[in-house]
Amino acid sequence: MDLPELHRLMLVARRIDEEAIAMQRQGELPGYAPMKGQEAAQVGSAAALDLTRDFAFPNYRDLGAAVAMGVDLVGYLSTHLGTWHGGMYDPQASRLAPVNAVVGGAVPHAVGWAMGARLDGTGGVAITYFGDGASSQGDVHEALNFAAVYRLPVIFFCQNNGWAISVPAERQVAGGSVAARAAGYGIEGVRVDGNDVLAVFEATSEALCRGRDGGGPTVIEAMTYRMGPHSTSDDPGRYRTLEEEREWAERDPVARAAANLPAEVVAEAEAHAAQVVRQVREGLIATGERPAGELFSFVYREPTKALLDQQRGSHV
Amino acid sequence: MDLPELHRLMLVARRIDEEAIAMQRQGELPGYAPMKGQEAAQVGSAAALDLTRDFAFPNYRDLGAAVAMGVDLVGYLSTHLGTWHGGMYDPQASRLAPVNAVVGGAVPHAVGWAMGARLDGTGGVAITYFGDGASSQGDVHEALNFAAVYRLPVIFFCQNNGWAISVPAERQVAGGSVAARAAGYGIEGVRVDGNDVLAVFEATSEALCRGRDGGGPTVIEAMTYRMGPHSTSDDPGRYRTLEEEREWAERDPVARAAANLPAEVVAEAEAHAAQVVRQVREGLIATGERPAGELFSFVYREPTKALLDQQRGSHV
Amino acid sequence: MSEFSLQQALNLALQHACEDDDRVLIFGEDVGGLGGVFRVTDGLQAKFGDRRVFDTPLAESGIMGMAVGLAMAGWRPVPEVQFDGFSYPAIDQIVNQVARLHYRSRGSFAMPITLRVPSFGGIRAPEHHSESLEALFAHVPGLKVVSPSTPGEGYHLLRQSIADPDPVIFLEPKSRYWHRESFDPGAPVEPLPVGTSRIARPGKHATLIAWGAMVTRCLQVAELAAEDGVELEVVDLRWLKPIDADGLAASVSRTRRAVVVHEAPLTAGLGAEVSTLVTDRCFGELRAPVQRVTGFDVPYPSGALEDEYLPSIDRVLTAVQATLEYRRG
Amino acid sequence: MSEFSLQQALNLALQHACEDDDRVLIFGEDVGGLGGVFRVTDGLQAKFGDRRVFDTPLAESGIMGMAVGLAMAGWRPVPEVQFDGFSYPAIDQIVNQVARLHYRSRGSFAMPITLRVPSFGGIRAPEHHSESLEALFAHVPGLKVVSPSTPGEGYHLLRQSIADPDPVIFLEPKSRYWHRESFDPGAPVEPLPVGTSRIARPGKHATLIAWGAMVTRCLQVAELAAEDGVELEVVDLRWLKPIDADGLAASVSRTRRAVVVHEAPLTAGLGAEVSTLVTDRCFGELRAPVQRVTGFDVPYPSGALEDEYLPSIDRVLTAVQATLEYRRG
Ligand SMILES: Cc1ncc(C[n+]2csc(CCOP(=O)(O)OP(=O)(O)O)c2C)c(N)n1
Ligand SMILES: Cc1ncc(C[n+]2csc(CCOP(=O)(O)OP(=O)(O)O)c2C)c(N)n1
Ligand SMILES: [Mg+2]
Ligand SMILES: [Mg+2]
Repeated sequence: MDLPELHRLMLVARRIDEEAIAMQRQGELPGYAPMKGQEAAQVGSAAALDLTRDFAFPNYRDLGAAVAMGVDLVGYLSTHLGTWHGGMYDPQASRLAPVNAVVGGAVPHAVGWAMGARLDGTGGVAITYFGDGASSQGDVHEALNFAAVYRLPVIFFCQNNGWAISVPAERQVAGGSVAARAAGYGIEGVRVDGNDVLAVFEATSEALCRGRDGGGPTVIEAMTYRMGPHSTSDDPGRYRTLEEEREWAERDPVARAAANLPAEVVAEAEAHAAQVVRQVREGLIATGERPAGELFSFVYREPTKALLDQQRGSHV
Repeated sequence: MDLPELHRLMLVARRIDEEAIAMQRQGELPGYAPMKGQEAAQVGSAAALDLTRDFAFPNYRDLGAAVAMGVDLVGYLSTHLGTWHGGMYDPQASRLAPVNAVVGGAVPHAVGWAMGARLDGTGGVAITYFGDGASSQGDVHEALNFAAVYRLPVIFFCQNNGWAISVPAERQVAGGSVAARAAGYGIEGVRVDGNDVLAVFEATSEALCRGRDGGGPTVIEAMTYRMGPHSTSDDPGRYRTLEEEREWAERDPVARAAANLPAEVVAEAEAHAAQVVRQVREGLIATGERPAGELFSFVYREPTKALLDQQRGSHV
Repeated sequence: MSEFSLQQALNLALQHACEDDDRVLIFGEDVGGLGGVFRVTDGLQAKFGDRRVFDTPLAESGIMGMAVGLAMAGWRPVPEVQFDGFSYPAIDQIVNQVARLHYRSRGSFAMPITLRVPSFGGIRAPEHHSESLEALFAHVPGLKVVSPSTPGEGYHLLRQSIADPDPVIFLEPKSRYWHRESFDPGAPVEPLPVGTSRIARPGKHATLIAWGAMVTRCLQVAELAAEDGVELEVVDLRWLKPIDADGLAASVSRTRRAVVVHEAPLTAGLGAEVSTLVTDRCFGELRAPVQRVTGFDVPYPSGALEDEYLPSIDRVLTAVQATLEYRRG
Repeated sequence: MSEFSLQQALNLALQHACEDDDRVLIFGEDVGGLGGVFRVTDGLQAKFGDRRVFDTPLAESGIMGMAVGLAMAGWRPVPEVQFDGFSYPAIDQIVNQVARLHYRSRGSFAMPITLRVPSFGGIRAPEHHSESLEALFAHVPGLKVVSPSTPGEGYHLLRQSIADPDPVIFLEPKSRYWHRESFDPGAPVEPLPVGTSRIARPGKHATLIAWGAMVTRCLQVAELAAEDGVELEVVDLRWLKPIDADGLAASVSRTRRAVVVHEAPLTAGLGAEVSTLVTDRCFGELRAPVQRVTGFDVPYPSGALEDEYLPSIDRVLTAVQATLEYRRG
């Protein structure tokens, strides 16, 4: 994929992100976790995937990956609308697992999925998205070790965006680098400028090749910045300086890509993004009430009698 | 501490270990986890501690540390006798936490204790014992990261004895070295010949100094071998070769120390060990029934009314 | 007397606990400079310094494991887990270590840890931010479990929990954080033993038993029922372990009917324990089986379905009616 | 018909499951070459290769997390946690992921995971090797929970669990591993739906309800009581979620008295749920409150105190007597 295409995807992500914040302010979304600033990391990595065989495991701030993977964005954002926790998109068809809100919790799933893919001989690679904060979780260590012991095709894609809510990465990640942890497991670890979409695309493509060729897992640490608040109920003014925010604003990944493109390409991308935003906004607003009884769906493959009793109200 | 002293301690550990196995075979101990082969690692490290201010967190195979720390051995072994899970020794006076059977579970305790010691300004250092298998646990990672972020005086003492029950270290520890993981946290990590008691003593003494001087945590990986079965109900013939066992028998840490000592020193140490064994055996055999109602002691600082009711049998 | 929200009352309790006992330490994710995502620890780091009030890395098991070690070194840890659903990564340390170290060490190490957990639902939150873990915690020997329903209760129960020599799981009803009430934190408190319940509203026709935010729900129901001449007694259980079996029995012996209300799913929820205790002690007096109005046996749903999940006024009223009209089959 | 121990029956069930469905994968600590510390997976790696039967690193959360991913990729994982007490490190993955992925994904991903857990006490084991976690698991929406009491039951319930499209927690009563029984694994099984109980011994004076090793304990008690002319019905609950409320009610409607027996601590144990279900459905017929005979609210003790902790024949008999002699107060 080339820069115009990547920029176009990033711009869609940026504009939808802004729209989601606006909708939250207008009371149309209960809450939202903005990803502004992380477009290059998310789009650059997800765009490198082969959607016929790879699979991605997101957390709660990966709109850019959803955009790059062509996921139904109304379905994706419906997790923030309060419609359904995992989102309403089709995760199997999209190759994007349901939104996962346990920090680090989905990382070992990628390892299991990768083992399954290898057993099936599909050549598929799993990519798991997590943050600098998530790197502290035991699950991430266990997943790294499992993947390395079995040499599985997994990309551990860490978006080091400088902060885990109010805790800066330097008080979170001892040693200072998530990529540097890879050596301790005997696997590849690379740090990449997470605001350089081509560099991210490149690093991910390499890691995908390594995975497909039986070369085992890769840790990619994309150095980036969460330009907005942690969520729409967060106040970054409590823990970081405007200088820092301004500094990173100068490294805005979308502007940086745009600077290398002809003005008409950028203008066309803006027009496209505006149109996508309109559709998504309309789709979100059109999302209706949930059908009665949906609460009881999907708990089991077939509902148990006890659950049907509860639904029928024989237990009030 | 010099070699004769260290050897003397190792020999006590060796002979008690053998006696515990014998007692298990005779039906006098329900079960036991032999540490034969790990005497140098355990004695060498524990003997370096300053018992006026340091504190050790063992697992279930650390008899050698108990011996070196002068812990009441009948009390220590009573965990295997089925008397009380944590053992009957006084952990505060002994500076040895109760026996802990959750693999990796006590490792973060050392981190908390070290923070407490630093807040109190005692200069005390915590040492936590764990195995190659334990290094896979999320808790060990979280503990390493916490200790490194806060630069706490902790020694992560890993006895890499080659096996976690039936799983060899090379299929457990991706990358092959627990010590090498330290770099990823920006802390010191050293590998030491775990069957060389002086080398272990030296490495531990250095790590203690580092901890006391505010230099932060150290990972020590003592390369050693579990010469016996995982426990008295294990059968190593199912998973490892006699050749391997023979190879390591030649590196027996107790014999190795003895080879560097005059025969009469060794003979005196044997006589001393035999006497300790006799006392411990007698003490174990004399350990009586538990008093009725002890089951209900120590659940809370003061028993709750509900618990007293249960004890009185108003709930059968 | 001044007005406090629950969030402010808890903040004050933490402040006073830190002032009264310099072994008290407060830590967790974002509890330092940020003051916690619910601002319950707001201003405490500024007051007591970053040695006593500090942020941890993002790892709940590590937080609880560190609390154990600090307690072993003689400190009095008051850790926070940011949301109920993120207690699960810490369960091993809580069950296998926190709850047992006093026992394992034959009383050598006290574990005066108070784990604060913003709990329960009702705020249209993302997944894992609305869970009720009281049944799990109450089942674990060695733990005590408590949940306040008002700012005044919150203040005193938190002080009492921190002063307690045993580990206490302190479940804060997050949907009540912003509700205000007048109370005097300086007023001498009746020295209530751990494990007492509280009659939040007296009545004689049936007893509603609840905790946390469901106490408010039951008070609303009682208000409505009173319009029809039905006088419901509302018992705020408060201590979920140990449970005030005597207090419950005293109330139900008078009213002869009981409904227990909680947010957690029905099956193996704490309502079953409450129901069994009440039935055991009031078997001859009970005029109807104890009714349970609870969350359903489904994962806590997304905002759009939250009101359908939580015990509603209607569902509680229906259960009250069922117990009042019950005729032995 | 041949004789099998429970351990052998389970081993055979795993073997047949692997033969019948080549998506079945078996993994955990030491389950490969060693065949598991209880030899339940003995010989399976040799038969099915180390791609389908394999050892994992020592990390329970990683094991369950991997199981989730394998299920998402269309496999049918049968992981083992080596001992009950080491399920705790995996609880987050079990509760927040295994139990919810089907729900979260609106049915897109099935989670046909069977987690085998050698469970309960009675073998003089070290700490954490004798725990009863059924109440915790039964409380979690999305999980099914089962525990067999005999080799034949073990075989069929394990086959049924592995075939089930939902996650099943399979609690193996480790004190029964070596007890033998004749059954024919090839015999066609009544296709019993998930969630049915079994009358292990018919009787008319009272119903004893138990699962796992406590079924044997109850049968011993019934044997003794019969000598005194008291005919006790013993119900093997088997499925701990969903619970066979109808089956329990049918039995207790006949006997009018019930005692529930389990190893787990009393408070908030599954006995409370059983008691509440029975009371709710048989309120008019019950002649006495449901009695609970359980472990005490103390950490599972060391060998020397184990017999005092576990429900003994005497304690169960005392409860039977209490229920038979009960007079409404
Ligand atoms: C296990 C767990 N603990 C706590 C939380 C609450 N929480 C949500 S996001 C977050 C910070 C995550 O930081 P990071 O991993 O760096 O990702 P980022 O938010 O920066 O994208 C926290 C503490 C959670 N969701 N899961
Ligand atoms: C959390 C946990 N999981 C599983 C076990 C069962 N178990 C006891 S010892 C052991 C192997 C430990 O290996 P290692 O850490 O290398 O220590 P070693 O036994 O070799 O001293 C296992 C799996 C346990 N005790 N705790
Ligand atoms: Mg971050
Ligand atoms: Mg080992």
